[in-house]
Amino acid sequence: MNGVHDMGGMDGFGKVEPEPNEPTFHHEWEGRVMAMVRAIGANGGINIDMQRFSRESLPPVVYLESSYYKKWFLALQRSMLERGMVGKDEIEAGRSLRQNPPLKRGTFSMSDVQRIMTRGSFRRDPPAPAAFALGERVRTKNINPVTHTRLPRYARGHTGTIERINGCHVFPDTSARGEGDNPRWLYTVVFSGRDLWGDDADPMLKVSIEAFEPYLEKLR
Amino acid sequence: MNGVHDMGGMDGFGKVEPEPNEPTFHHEWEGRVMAMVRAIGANGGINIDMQRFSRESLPPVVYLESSYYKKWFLALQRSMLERGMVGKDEIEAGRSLRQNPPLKRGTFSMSDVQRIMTRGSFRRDPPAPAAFALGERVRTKNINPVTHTRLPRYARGHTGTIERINGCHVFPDTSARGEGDNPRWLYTVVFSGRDLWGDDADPMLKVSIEAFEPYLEKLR
Amino acid sequence: MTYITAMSGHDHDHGHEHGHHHDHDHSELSETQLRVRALETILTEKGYVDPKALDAIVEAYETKIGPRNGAKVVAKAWTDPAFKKALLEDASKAIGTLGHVSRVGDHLIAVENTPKTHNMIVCTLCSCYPWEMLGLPPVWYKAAPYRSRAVKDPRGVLADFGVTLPKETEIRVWDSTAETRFLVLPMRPAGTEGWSEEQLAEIVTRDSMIGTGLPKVSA
Amino acid sequence: MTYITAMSGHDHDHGHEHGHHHDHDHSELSETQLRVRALETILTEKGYVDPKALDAIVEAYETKIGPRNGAKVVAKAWTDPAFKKALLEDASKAIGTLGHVSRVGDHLIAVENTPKTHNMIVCTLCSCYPWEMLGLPPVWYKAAPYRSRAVKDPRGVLADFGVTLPKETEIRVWDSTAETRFLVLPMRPAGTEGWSEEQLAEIVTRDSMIGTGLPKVSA
Repeated sequence: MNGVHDMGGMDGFGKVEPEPNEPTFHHEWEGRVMAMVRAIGANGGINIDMQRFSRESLPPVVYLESSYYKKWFLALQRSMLERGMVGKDEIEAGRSLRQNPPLKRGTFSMSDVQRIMTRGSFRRDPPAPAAFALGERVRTKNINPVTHTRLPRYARGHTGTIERINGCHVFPDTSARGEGDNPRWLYTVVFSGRDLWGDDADPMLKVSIEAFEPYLEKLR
Repeated sequence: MNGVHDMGGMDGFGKVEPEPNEPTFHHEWEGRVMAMVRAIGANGGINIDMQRFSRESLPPVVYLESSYYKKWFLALQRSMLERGMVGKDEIEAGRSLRQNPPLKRGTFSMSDVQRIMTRGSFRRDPPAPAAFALGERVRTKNINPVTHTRLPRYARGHTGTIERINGCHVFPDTSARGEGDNPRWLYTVVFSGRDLWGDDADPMLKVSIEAFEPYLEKLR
Repeated sequence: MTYITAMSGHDHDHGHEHGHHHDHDHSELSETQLRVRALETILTEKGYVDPKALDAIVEAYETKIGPRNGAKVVAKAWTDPAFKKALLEDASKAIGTLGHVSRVGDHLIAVENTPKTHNMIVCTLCSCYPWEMLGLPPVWYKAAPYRSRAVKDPRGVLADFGVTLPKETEIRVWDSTAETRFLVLPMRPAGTEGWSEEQLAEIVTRDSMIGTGLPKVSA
Repeated sequence: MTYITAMSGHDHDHGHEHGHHHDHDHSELSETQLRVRALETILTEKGYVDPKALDAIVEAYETKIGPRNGAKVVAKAWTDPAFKKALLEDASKAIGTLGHVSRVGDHLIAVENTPKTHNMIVCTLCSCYPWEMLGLPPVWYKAAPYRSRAVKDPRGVLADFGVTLPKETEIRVWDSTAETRFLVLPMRPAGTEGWSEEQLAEIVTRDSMIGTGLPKVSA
């Protein structure tokens, strides 16, 4: 979706302001939110693409003005409400009011912690050989789905070069819709700054994205 | 600038919600703001392009969550502060604390009202013949200035057709920077929906923008 | 940043941008009111503006300048083929010849709906709108949902207005990105044969001249 | 809309997105705290999560997983050419051979700074970041100013960090739009000849492995 989350190349957000000696969490609840998101993601069938789409789908002002873990919290709660994993009445009451089916992988407990400390692999067996070769010039498609995609707006309709072939991965666009892994080849595609931003761009700038094969087309 | 104001084609803002029997103003102050903006614009040397740029430059969250006339108010006040036409101390005190040079065209008074009820003309003598012809296929440039422009992001780098030639007009991009009229030819350029939004777009959609000549290039 | 100083912390008019107008937060609204009044006082004391002239501007838009202007032009075009031709050729000039409609500025363009093509007007970048013909734009025209969707999903927008057009109808969206202004000339509805210009003007709604509605003939 | 119901009216954490962390609105913060606690209670009562397992996750990120992991890898690469070669070929695999650094997931890619090229990592769409190497990302990495500007004006971003690079240096920005993760291998600073791996690891800052800083040798 063309949401405010897709902010590469936007102006007006001001300076980057690093915080000296930033703590891991600024509030105790941030850590709890992070842990709940990881736990439900790991055992509950709300995969990372669904969670990202849920955050992107927050109202634009909420997205822009909420702190990071606040967005995570709002999106987690919303995802669980949408899936019937918790009820509105329960949110209001602050406690469980009924039984629900267990998570797909059961209660997230101590024995699950070690597993999620290392990221899972998104690599899958290729359904077909890679369509593009190292060094090949390709064009990103101009797509504008209202659903989740990982092709940012600033990189659509531009010409770049295949710099790496990163194997065949779970395809986020369909995974976010609950349509399974649908593995697709993943490439690092590099663009010149001038191609992305026009003649006034820094001539020494190069930007790459990680592009799934369905985002690319042959140069005509 | 690539601000949140440039929202053509974005998702996530929800339904259009017309208000039955909408009043001209929802609060008395809205009318006062509208009138002050018109008056200062007409007599004060803050032209329409500067005012638009000032609104676009409001912080993104402020832009998105403020009501329309609230944005006008914030941008007017900011413009006048930046130009030294009012002082911070005066805003805080709620009254004038010093004399300022008069507006370029003097106090905006009753004799000025009739003049602004009809929009002024932005047409100017052409510095050169029009570079493009009716029916010609053209490409919009990929420009990304951090200053004011009227070429929306969704229409950059696309191929369209010159449908109308609307004369030679004040060029907003330079006018907003106080660089004078710098007249440029203005065209209506029409695009197919599929060119703008990809193969999934409504096949019966056509969208035009009003494009100044510097936004366009010959098809190569 | 100048802006920060000039603005207090949490002064948000939530909801307006979404077309709602509950005064759900009186303290914020009255704060804005106070700040606007303060600025007007300063501008007045500095001799920048005469508040009576501001009164006159407000009054003009509240009482004189509204969609009735556009409706008269549309009704005239429906009944006078020569005027319609002139209107589509140069709307500013053609309207200037009408005694009963106020003069309009330069650069007005009238676009005609036909059985094949439906026109819709938007300003994605701000709020450009033919003030002299339609008055001040409604909140929805200036708000994010309309501005963002009109150029990509105009049929979805029309659905929000309860309007459905045949799939075969071309939707032609005009994004007002410069000082040209657009007025939609809707199709004259069936069943209005023999009506007077005045009667016809009554059924020309504001939205039908933006392209988000159709003229309204009561059944 | 589910969202509206689940969220109260004006519950905003202003300022966080801008990198400030004044607790300027205690009532809002404590409201969020209460709501988070309520959700955790519900998830616990439903048997979805064991709070002790959540404690363990929080503790791991607060105490075990941080930029020291990445710094050890960088220091090793600076001192062991064979390891550096392996790291640049397949970072996940190479790091897996080190006993003193925790295992990393698949898809880690190390990119090498040289006198000609400076690498910088961003995730414009969300906050993708090599957690296992660097811990949880800092607020600025996840916030709009960095995400919006890194791909268009990386030199301006570097200036915000007080870093200036020669105009001739190519800036290579990697936007982490998939599950690949990137670690910048900074250049080993002059004056560190003969230093031990442990000494070198001390000067490898987090930001130098993101590309917004350089290793820090005290003068």
